[in-house]
Amino acid sequence: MASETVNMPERRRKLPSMSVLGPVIALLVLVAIGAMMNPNFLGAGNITNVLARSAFIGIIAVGMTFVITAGGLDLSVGSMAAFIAGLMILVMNAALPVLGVGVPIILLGMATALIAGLLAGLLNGFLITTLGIEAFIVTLGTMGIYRSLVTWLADGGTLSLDFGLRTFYRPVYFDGILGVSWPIIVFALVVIIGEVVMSRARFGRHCAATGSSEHVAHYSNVNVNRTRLATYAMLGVLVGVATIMYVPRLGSASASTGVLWELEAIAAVIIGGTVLKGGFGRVWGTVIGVLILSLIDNILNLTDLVSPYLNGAIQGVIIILAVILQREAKAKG
Amino acid sequence: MASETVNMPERRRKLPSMSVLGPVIALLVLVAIGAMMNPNFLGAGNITNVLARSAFIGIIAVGMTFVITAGGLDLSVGSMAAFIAGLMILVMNAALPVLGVGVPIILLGMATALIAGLLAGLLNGFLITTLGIEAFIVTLGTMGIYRSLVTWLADGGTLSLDFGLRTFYRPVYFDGILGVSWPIIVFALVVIIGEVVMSRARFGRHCAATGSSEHVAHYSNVNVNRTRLATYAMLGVLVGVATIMYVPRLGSASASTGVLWELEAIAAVIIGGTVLKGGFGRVWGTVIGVLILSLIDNILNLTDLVSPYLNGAIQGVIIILAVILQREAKAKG
Amino acid sequence: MTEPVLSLRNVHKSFGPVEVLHGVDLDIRAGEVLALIGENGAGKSTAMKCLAGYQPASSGRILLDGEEVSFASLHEGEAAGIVLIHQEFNLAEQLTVEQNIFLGRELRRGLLLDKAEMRRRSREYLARVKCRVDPDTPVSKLSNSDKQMVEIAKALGRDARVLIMDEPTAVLTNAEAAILFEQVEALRATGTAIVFTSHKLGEVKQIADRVSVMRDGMVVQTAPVQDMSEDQMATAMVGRDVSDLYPAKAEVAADAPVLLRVDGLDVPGFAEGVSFALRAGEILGIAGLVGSGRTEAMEGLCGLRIARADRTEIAGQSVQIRKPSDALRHRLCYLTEDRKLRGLLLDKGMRENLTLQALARFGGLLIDQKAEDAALTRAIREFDIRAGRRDVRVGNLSGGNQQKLLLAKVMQSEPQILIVDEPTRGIDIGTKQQIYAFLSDLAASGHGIVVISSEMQEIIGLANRVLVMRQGRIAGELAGEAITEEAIVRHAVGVGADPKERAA
Amino acid sequence: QDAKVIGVSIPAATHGWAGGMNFHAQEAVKRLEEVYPELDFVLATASDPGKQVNDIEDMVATRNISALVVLPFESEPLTSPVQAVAEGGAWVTVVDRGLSVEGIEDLYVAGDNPGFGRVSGEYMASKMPDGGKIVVLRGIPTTIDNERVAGFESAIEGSGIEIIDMEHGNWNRDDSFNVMQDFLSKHEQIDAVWASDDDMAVGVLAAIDAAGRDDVQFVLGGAGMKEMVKRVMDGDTMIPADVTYPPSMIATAIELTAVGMTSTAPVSGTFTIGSVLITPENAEQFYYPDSPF
Ligand SMILES: Nc1ncnc2c1ncn2[C@@H]1O[C@H](COP(=O)(O)OP(=O)(O)OP(=O)(O)O)[C@@H](O)[C@H]1O
Ligand SMILES: Nc1ncnc2c1ncn2[C@@H]1O[C@H](COP(=O)(O)OP(=O)(O)OP(=O)(O)O)[C@@H](O)[C@H]1O
Ligand SMILES: [Mg+2]
Ligand SMILES: [Mg+2]
Repeated sequence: MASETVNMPERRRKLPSMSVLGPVIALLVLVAIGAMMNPNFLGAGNITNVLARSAFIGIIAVGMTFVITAGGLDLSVGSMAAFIAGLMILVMNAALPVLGVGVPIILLGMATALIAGLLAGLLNGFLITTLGIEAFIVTLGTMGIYRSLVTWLADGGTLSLDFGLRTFYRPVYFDGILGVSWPIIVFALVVIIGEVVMSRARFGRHCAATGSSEHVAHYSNVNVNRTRLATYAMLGVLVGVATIMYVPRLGSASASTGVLWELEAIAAVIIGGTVLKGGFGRVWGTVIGVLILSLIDNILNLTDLVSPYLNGAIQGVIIILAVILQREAKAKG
Repeated sequence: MASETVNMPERRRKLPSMSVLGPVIALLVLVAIGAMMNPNFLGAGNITNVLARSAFIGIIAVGMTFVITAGGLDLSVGSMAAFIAGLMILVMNAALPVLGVGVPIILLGMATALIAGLLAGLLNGFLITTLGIEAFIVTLGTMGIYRSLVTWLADGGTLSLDFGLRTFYRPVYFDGILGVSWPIIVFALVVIIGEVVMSRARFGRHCAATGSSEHVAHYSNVNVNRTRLATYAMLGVLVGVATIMYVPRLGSASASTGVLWELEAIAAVIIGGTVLKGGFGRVWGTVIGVLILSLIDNILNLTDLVSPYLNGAIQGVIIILAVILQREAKAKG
Repeated sequence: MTEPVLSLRNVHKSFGPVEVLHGVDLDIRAGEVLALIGENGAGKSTAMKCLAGYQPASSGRILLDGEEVSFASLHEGEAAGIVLIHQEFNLAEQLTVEQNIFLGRELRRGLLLDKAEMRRRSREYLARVKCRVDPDTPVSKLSNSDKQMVEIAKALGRDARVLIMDEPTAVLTNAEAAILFEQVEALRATGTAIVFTSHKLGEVKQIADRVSVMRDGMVVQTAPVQDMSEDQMATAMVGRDVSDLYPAKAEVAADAPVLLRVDGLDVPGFAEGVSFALRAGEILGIAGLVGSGRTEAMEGLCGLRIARADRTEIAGQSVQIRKPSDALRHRLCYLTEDRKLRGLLLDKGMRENLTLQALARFGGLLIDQKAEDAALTRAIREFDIRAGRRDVRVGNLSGGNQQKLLLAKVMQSEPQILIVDEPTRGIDIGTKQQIYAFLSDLAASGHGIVVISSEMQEIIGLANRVLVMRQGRIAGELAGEAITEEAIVRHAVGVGADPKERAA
Repeated sequence: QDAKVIGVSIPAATHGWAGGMNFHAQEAVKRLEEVYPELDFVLATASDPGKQVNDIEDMVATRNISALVVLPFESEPLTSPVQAVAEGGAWVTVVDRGLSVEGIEDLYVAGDNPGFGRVSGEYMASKMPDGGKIVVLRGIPTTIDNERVAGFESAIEGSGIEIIDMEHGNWNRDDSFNVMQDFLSKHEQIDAVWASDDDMAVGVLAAIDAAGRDDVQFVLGGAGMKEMVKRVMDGDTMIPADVTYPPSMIATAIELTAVGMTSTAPVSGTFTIGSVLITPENAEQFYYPDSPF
């Protein structure tokens, strides 16, 4: 009978499939191209720059991976980041006369960002799960709302952190430990925790089950609504974390902060191999997606082969190619 | 056993469900608000304006309804419209010395738009169906590509139709038959044909089947790939049609033409009750969605009660409310 | 003897490295019903898919009217008049019944669809199988048995020369199956060639002309149906004797503690005033016609759908069960009747599915994958799950093996009270025997078990006590010797009641 | 008697300068509504040219405007619609960007984009008499940006100044920060930066700071953002000067239009608001601490 073959767990080490290798190869090709085009590309400075600036989108994209895996979507993250940044700046500026420049005021700002993120995420999640409105519509709506609110808070202009405070807060973006700057460290932590949660914790399983089939998940004792809500809340908090890293960089927020971050984050998630319709997600893939997107920009800036008008076209082509690499091979394997 | 009762179909007329009434009610409420705020709101001039300007997004949204119903998505339509407009203008300007101002050159322009639209749609469709890449990624990529190309064609500036030509072409937007302007007529035609195709033609059913379950459709002899491809091609052609109406209105194309049209079109489709994950679509709903979106803008221009910075927030709230109306009631009914 | 219409010759089929058909030969003749029987995973569905051109064979030949064919696309199979009814439903959930029946071959008048005609014909096909659903109902709103009838109606509409049915009766009641068989008789009389599979050997005996037995991807025996008794068929399939299908019923001690007591359970729209008690060591059957609300009542009890009860007691304690986790906390578990829509994540592996419901038992903060693997190994052994490879997508398991996995999944929560809804749907007779033994042992070790089944024999063979439901209410209770088919049917339809009330 | 309605149509506040312009427009409307009770204002902000045309149509159809003050998102697409308004008998004031057909507007309050580029270029040339290597950050690809860059390039011609790199920073702080970081990785020696806009200058300065590079002698922004004017005033060597492109020109235009509607004073014609170089000497005149920009 056939059952004997079953109990022989496959221990043969096989080559990882192309769906796994695809994004990695795309990334390596980009690195190779960059290195060929410009000798400074692999310099510590450039690498730090690219990683640090990837951190914002990256941290958000990790949260987005969970949302998408659980069958959701969030278009509001870019506006939410702008709004939270604006709020954080306002709160810190307002508290300055009382608290003065120092660690407490920074902590206050950070707490503001995290709480605002959590609340914003919960709001999205509530509308989507409890009221049962399509995620696309809810987050398109909140996207408009947050974008408007930050414009209004800034009176159409730019909200700037008090200059003294900025100088004090700046190291949070630019300094770090052992030459690794804070955004990179935080990004790495978020990724590691995210990857572990996704692949080894109950919550990750529940997300995948919810995205794969809501019904089956419900019948398997997964609280579908709570899982969904949690992914949005988590994404909100991560937007807060990203904002905490973002504000010290330029110390300002305006209506143009975070524009199109949502598309970039979603693109990174999908380039990384997460399925847009839900049910399957991988955090490490998302990281590769984010790096691919950042590198494209970086390489385009470091070379002047093409008219800058065409940057967008090249970006588009590379994004499609990166995913073809992965899918084509998949079809074969 | 009970087989005798079999042939007694239910003939009791029931009230249309709230999923049908929802969008209609939302639209009526908006109209009522508008009429209350300004006596000119229901004037012929304003109604013509609103309908005519809804035509662009509307025509595109009808195509988008098919794409989404068949389980797809197209983020590239806005950029595609900009690119096609640019191309059309270039072609017409170039042909001007040969053809002179007259009907032939207008027809040439129109043919350019339709063919370019068809090709662009086929390209998206090919990448999505034949190569099997996620629609989100493909159309995000082509969105960047077309946007770049139009910037490049325009050399970073604006492509303008020759002034003489523009005067000749203008009536295509502003004139019409019996006081109904062309965009409205074309929009109405597209909607009627779209509605008939969706609900009464084989193609509409195949779209719904494909979106509902690719497997089932495949096993039932529906050519899934061809159906999908056709939806993208159709959307491309409709983008061409929309552009034909758009160019005489503004006589120019630039990098900022058609920005965010894709989001607006998708939002209209979903507000209208089409399911984002595919399997069910209704064209008339999309029209209501488009009108709701246009009216929000129009009404916001009627008053200056709120800071213009907050327009986006009001839009967002109304969009969410319009959909809540529909879903809430659905849950009950 | 007539020439075969359709034949398989030495057909092999592999999925990746795993070969599941090792040289199958089959002949299908016009005006004849061939039953294909075999254990779960023997390759019946796969062979049928090769016949219909849904899956290309890896090697071997397919002969149509003696000519070798290779169906390049599904369309050619259909064009040749070969129609397959899948084991798993093949209906687009969001489309209506009529849209599904005519999917891929819509009737048109001019450019537009001829909806009136399609609706008329849909009604006609549905009437032929005595199914009373409205053609405009979305399929997602149908019960499983109605879906199956719609599938059959869909096939009837295709004027098949060869009709292939993969376990058509698994989700049907006896009455519905009888209606189906009337249609099969009629088709046979008009010269249609028919192949079907079933794990209900009584049906095979009743309707088939010839029987082919498959084992491990090969046809091991083909014989006219008169030449084989049910027992012989079972033995040929399983390779051992399965005459004692049901284990001996153990007496429930009169002083056995009551594990579960339900008082006045209402599930709005489905069930009303359901009250019963379940003792430790008892197997309680719930019988009734399809649509009598058995499933909904039990789902309501387990917090899976909105319900309220006057009082629910578990092990003597009054409890509130509002959501599935409440039920699980009290070690009350429900096995769904719908493995595809509610039971298993078809695009995930066996391991993820097995542990999903009881994930908290596998590790603390992080999931202990070793423990999961061990549990899978145990489940595969205990429930005899046959999969080509351990990491197979659950959707690619054979139907019966999915059902076994589902049972294994529910058992991971170690329930004290187990409610199983159609537990042996699609399971071969050998495994059925094992599952019955398993349930019986479970009861003997002090658990309480509720069995919902539309298979009368199963209820009679297993249950110590039977509740019969009718129109959402408990219409009667039978115990011991009183449990007979006739008594159950009488309660189920309501004695002397108007037959129209069925499935109201 | 019905109040006369003046419609104001401007691009939305999507970057710093536009934000400042939005602010000045709203302030002007608020102030003028008090000064002239017989006037009513309607202000609409548009995120793209199509929306701006919609806004103008709405003002005509539903608000029956007697005058239109428009800062065209782009010249070409707005030309015909504004022409239609003018033909309908309303007063038209065009601000900043001229329409592509002359003579439509009654009043033109013009900014000078080529002039902006030229003043910037001339300052660069004077600051670096021996020439040098500079990088340029451009705005969002538009005609405005093209005109500025063209003006700048022609002004530095022959001065020995070499533009070694040019990229779009989209009038955005974050984008220009990234671009400048990459320029700094790419080029060993950058003598100066023409950021062409004060928002972009903020990003550029942050990038230079972070890289700790001291080869960059100065950064020239533009538009007259208050923080930048302050730094010029304080004698910051990295920001030795700024070039105005005052967002307040919209207020001037609205005010002139209001005057035109309420009195017989002759306000038609063209008012060009030239770009002026802000240096530590004159900075004080350009410093408005209360403006958001
Ligand atoms: N697409 C597939 N990929 C991998 N393995 C498959 C696939 N389809 C079927 N199999 C394997 O082929 C074997 C035979 O499956 P098949 O469905 O034909 O069994 P069956 O005889 O119909 O069983 P059942 O009575 O349970 O329905 C099983 O081991 C199954 O796991
Ligand atoms: N998803 C659904 N939507 C609407 N009605 C449904 C749905 N599922 C089932 N029904 C209807 O509810 C009634 C009860 O169905 P169900 O088949 O679950 O009853 P049951 O007593 O459990 O029978 P069985 O278990 O034999 O199928 C039937 O009339 C059925 O048609
Ligand atoms: Mg099978
Ligand atoms: Mg049931």
